[in-house]
Amino acid sequence: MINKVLVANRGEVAVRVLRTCRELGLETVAVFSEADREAPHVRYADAAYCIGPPPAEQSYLRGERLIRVALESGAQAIHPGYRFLSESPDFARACDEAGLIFVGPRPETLQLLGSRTAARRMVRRLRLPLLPGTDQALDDAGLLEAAGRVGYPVSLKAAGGKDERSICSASSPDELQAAIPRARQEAQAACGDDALLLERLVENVRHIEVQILGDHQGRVIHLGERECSIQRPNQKLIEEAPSRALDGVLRRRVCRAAVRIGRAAGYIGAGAVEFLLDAEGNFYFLRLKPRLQVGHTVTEAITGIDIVKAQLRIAAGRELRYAQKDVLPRGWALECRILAHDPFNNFAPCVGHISRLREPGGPGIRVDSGVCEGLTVVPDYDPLLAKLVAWGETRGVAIVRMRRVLEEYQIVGVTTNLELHRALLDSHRFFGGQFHTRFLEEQFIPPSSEEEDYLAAALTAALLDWRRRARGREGEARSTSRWKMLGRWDLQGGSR
Amino acid sequence: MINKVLVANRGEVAVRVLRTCRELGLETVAVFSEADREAPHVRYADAAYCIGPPPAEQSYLRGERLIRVALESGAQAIHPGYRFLSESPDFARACDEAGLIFVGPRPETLQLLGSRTAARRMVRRLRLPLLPGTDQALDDAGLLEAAGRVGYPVSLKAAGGKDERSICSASSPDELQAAIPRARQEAQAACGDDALLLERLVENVRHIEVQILGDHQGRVIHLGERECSIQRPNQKLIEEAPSRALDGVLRRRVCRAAVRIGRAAGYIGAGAVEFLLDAEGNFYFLRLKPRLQVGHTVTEAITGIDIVKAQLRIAAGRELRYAQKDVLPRGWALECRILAHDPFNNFAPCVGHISRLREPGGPGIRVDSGVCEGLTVVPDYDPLLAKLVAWGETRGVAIVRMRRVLEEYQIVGVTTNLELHRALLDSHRFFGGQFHTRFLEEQFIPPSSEEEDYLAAALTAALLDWRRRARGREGEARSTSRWKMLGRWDLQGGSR
Amino acid sequence: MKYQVVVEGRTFEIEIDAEGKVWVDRQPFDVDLEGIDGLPQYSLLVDHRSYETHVETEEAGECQVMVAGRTYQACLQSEPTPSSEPARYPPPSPAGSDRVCAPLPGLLAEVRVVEGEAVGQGQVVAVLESMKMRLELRTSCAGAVQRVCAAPGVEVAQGELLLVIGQE
Amino acid sequence: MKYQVVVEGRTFEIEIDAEGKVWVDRQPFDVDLEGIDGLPQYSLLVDHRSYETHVETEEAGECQVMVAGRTYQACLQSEPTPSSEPARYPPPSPAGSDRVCAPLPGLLAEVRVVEGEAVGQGQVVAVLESMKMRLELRTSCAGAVQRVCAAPGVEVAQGELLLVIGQE
Repeated sequence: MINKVLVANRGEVAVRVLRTCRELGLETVAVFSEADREAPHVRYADAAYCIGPPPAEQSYLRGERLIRVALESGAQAIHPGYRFLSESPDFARACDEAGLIFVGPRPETLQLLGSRTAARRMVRRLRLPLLPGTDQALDDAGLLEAAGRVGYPVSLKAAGGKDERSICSASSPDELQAAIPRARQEAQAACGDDALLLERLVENVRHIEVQILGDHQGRVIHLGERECSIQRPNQKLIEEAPSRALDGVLRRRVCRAAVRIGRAAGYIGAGAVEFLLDAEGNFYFLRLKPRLQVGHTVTEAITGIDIVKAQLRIAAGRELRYAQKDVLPRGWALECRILAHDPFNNFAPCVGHISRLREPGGPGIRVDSGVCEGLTVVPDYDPLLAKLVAWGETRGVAIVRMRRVLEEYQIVGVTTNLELHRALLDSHRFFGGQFHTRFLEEQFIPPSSEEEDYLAAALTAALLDWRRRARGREGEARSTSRWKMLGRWDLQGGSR
Repeated sequence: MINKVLVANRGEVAVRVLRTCRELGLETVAVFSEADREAPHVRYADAAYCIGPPPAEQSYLRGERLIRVALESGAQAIHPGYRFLSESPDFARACDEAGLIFVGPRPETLQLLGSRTAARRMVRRLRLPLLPGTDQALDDAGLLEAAGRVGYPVSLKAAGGKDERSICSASSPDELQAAIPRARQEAQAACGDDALLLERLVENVRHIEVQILGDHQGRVIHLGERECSIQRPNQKLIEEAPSRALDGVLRRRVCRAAVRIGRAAGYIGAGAVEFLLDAEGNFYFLRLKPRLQVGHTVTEAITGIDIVKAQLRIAAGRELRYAQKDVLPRGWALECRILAHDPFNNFAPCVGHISRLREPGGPGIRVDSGVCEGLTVVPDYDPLLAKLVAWGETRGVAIVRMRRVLEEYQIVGVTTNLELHRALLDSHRFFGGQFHTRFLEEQFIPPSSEEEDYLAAALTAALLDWRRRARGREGEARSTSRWKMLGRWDLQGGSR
Repeated sequence: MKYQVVVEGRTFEIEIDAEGKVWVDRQPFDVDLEGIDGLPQYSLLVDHRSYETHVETEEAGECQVMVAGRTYQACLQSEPTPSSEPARYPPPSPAGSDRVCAPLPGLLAEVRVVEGEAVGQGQVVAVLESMKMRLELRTSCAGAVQRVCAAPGVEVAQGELLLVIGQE
Repeated sequence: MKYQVVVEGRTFEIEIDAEGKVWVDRQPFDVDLEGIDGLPQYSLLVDHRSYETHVETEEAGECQVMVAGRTYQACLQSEPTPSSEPARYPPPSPAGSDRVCAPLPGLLAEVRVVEGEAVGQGQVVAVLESMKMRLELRTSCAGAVQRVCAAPGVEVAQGELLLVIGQE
């Protein structure tokens, strides 16, 4: 029985989880680093505990401290959100040992899925498609031999790494031989282990993932797929559900494969099975992300299912309230991630004080925000400020809605990628659904301003100056209300 | 062909219509009275024209001026929103004559539906249930005779009036005889005509309305029903779709009746057929509201259909893109109207400067707002500030979501009915769906505060005072950031 | 610094020492108030309970504070502690004893106890009418009423001693 | 009052008379700027076109203005008109003639016309490099180049006369 939940995260995902907890009537405990004292999730929760200094290693990643706070505050469960400790078998195990419910899969499942080689072997046993490659770490000679069998180009990956990123690629034996020593160094640096494996490099691919839910009773269902091909290395920008790249037949195949993988892993909770899809309609297992995904909102928008609620119900031991036939997606949904970074300056993270925030609304729109007016965006964490979700009866409607709300959204004081999103959604290739994972790198053209907007800026500046002078002559107190004065004060000294 | 639309309204409905126009790629023209220069709809539109002084009679109700602005600005169509000129056959006719498209039914339809007696006769010809009563205005003797036939209690209504409100009721011939002269006076004052008709007074009723859409090709479909029994005289507070009061059989009967009425009226555009439903499951035609309804959002939430978009498509002459079988409602939706009035002071309208506004978000939530931070709420118009819509898989989920977002919503500077909504949604009878149109008057119990909130207020006051003194001692400049100073400045002189 | 804060009829005695430690009605509380930069809005943690408060107006001794969507009127009386200037209120009573004073000027509407009567901690012993509010005055400790210094129906000055509670 | 406003390389000559009437590059515009109370945010109507602008920072002669989600840097030079003090800029030219002056001090990078050449209204006649920006200087009327007063490659002072355009 769960009455109180500790949310071991920050930002928009903490608020997301807290919202569903509140709807379920659960009491909530937030944690915060010293940099996050003012953050919305602290104010949203029923109780809040400081867990350390700003660096995540000293706060949000300190499992033993989180467990102590959970016990002290009387929480029975810990929801890890995403990132931070959400995929840590050690933390899940420590929760078990402390008598706390970890909202996620079993520690053994996390262990299995955290190993690229183990996950590949599991999927191979199911006879489901994998990227041609090696299921175990190999020595240099082994890698060269395997590359000959798999076919060039190939990419080298850290065997101990969790993400799908390749360290480097090679299109001939000579290139591969030259690349191996450097790759071993990078793997050692990144995950403390220089073991490498090798996979065929498939180009012009799309990133498809299938949302799954599994319960303690052994049932696994899927909630359809998402596509998140609009991405930079390690940073997705736009997700959508369903995917334009799948027809009915292929969708059934991919989703069934995801459910079989989930069952084989004994999966409990919400997860996403990730695949690469090539231009010929072949799909390849990439990994099973054993946690809530950032893009879960688009699946919620088309299915109507609250995935966080499902997670909490499953964690409490209850069985899934949906059979596969109850999952009836409707329409199309897009999610734009609003990030504090500067697309026109090599995506450098940005910080600043949000002096003004206006979030959009109206039909078909959901805003999941982790910030508020008055907040200072700090450099210590992920730059994700908020997620904007647009639903429409068709993909076209979802796109024009998203385009509308990207214009409504107003964030003053910190640079964001709102403009990049506007440009992406204006692109014909995005509208046509013709893109792949390197679309952003290859296709993005910075938009140009409307000519008349320059005039609007010029007139604002001139009229403000003129009025200030006019007021100076007339005597300020008489001619302006108190609110006008406040406005002016803000204007002269207030923002940024 | 429509390229540019003038929206002849203000507040949240103007923004609502402008949003869909923008999604459709239509250019937009807003109009504003001198009191609304700062209003969000002015900033949202592509162009904006001042149409006169604050009183609606001198601005938003001046049809000839609106038509002139439409012609001057190059708009081809006028969307009237609701209230103001939306039900005026004269205005619709004047638009026709000026070569403009009035987004709504034909002038003759408005004329027919504006007459209670004509509408009753039309529905009687269809052999659909009407409240027992008279289909035409009667003299005093006729009213007394009719009351005997209809059965007491009865209510007297103005024959020329448009709304369903009864002027007074009588439960015996003596009471009726005494009431008639007064009722004639009131009818004369309200609609310039002392003609009266009489209907059976049915008690313990619920208010059900069916959303219909009709196109120029003669097709009429329905989008299911709404219930709006939580109301004060002339002011609805909560709407929901579907209604708890209908089972499948009754729903089909009511919705089919609505479609037949729409067809008989030759209805074009979006409208709502209103019925009273008594405790025995009998329903009675009340009227056909020939315009967009405030509560259209709940129908949009469960059907996924953008009703304003449907209106504009129909107005452009295109046929309905939905057949009846395409309308597949899902889940449950509630709408709370956020009004600037004081439920604890006889619902007196409130004005004020919105110094702080935080709108809620997250899964299943839609906010349709007509206000923004910095806006002054003026006394000249309807007190509707915004509409909050919560969708859930079930009615229970929609209610707990709404309860959550009523807490998230923050409006500082003007008194609203947020607290009343919180109390209503907490009520067991509301949760159970057991209510009728007098629920609010009879059942409402003002909520009490949490004891700990008093302490929070006390501590905030004490600590602020203590800090100010401490800073005074330490030297202010050193100890606080610039932002803290702005905060303090606001705090001392800024708000309200 | 010692405050007597009256929030819509409820009286809180709040003491804040030089380090910012807080006592409410002589109980220590772990209190942290953090302003949201640029706004008259605060995150308040009271023994880890989280509140968001919004100060609508603030004038000498009076503060309108919104908590959970409701606006509360808080009236503040303060005295420094420790202090070299003469205190307007009596110093904190010894443990197990209490001096009940009028937090505001007003009409003493009721005295609910008699001399010698045993009272519990937090018991309402008198009611003061002030600023259109009825303020319930409570004891901060259990004990016995040693003295009743004012009679119901009389106007009392701010800080005037009304009752003395001592140990039984 | 007469302003020369440079927004990211585009120069606007804005004149505002005592009643607040506005001319942009000598064309009359119906302009209404309304502040949203309490915020550095404005509703701007230009011949009924509606804009929302937000002033992020404002310092002497420089203003950061957000329009449609983008921030623009606006540099402002002003002179009173009519004025008793000696004008830093020449007075408005007669109809059909124009005096092109440097709105800011900088390097005259290009002169794109020669004396006697016919020019159209709004034509770029010279380019000034100033504050890391390239400012295109345009004519405000059609005519012929009567005089070129400065050569490319030289530093010019603010307000310095560069070209004179006369009627053909």
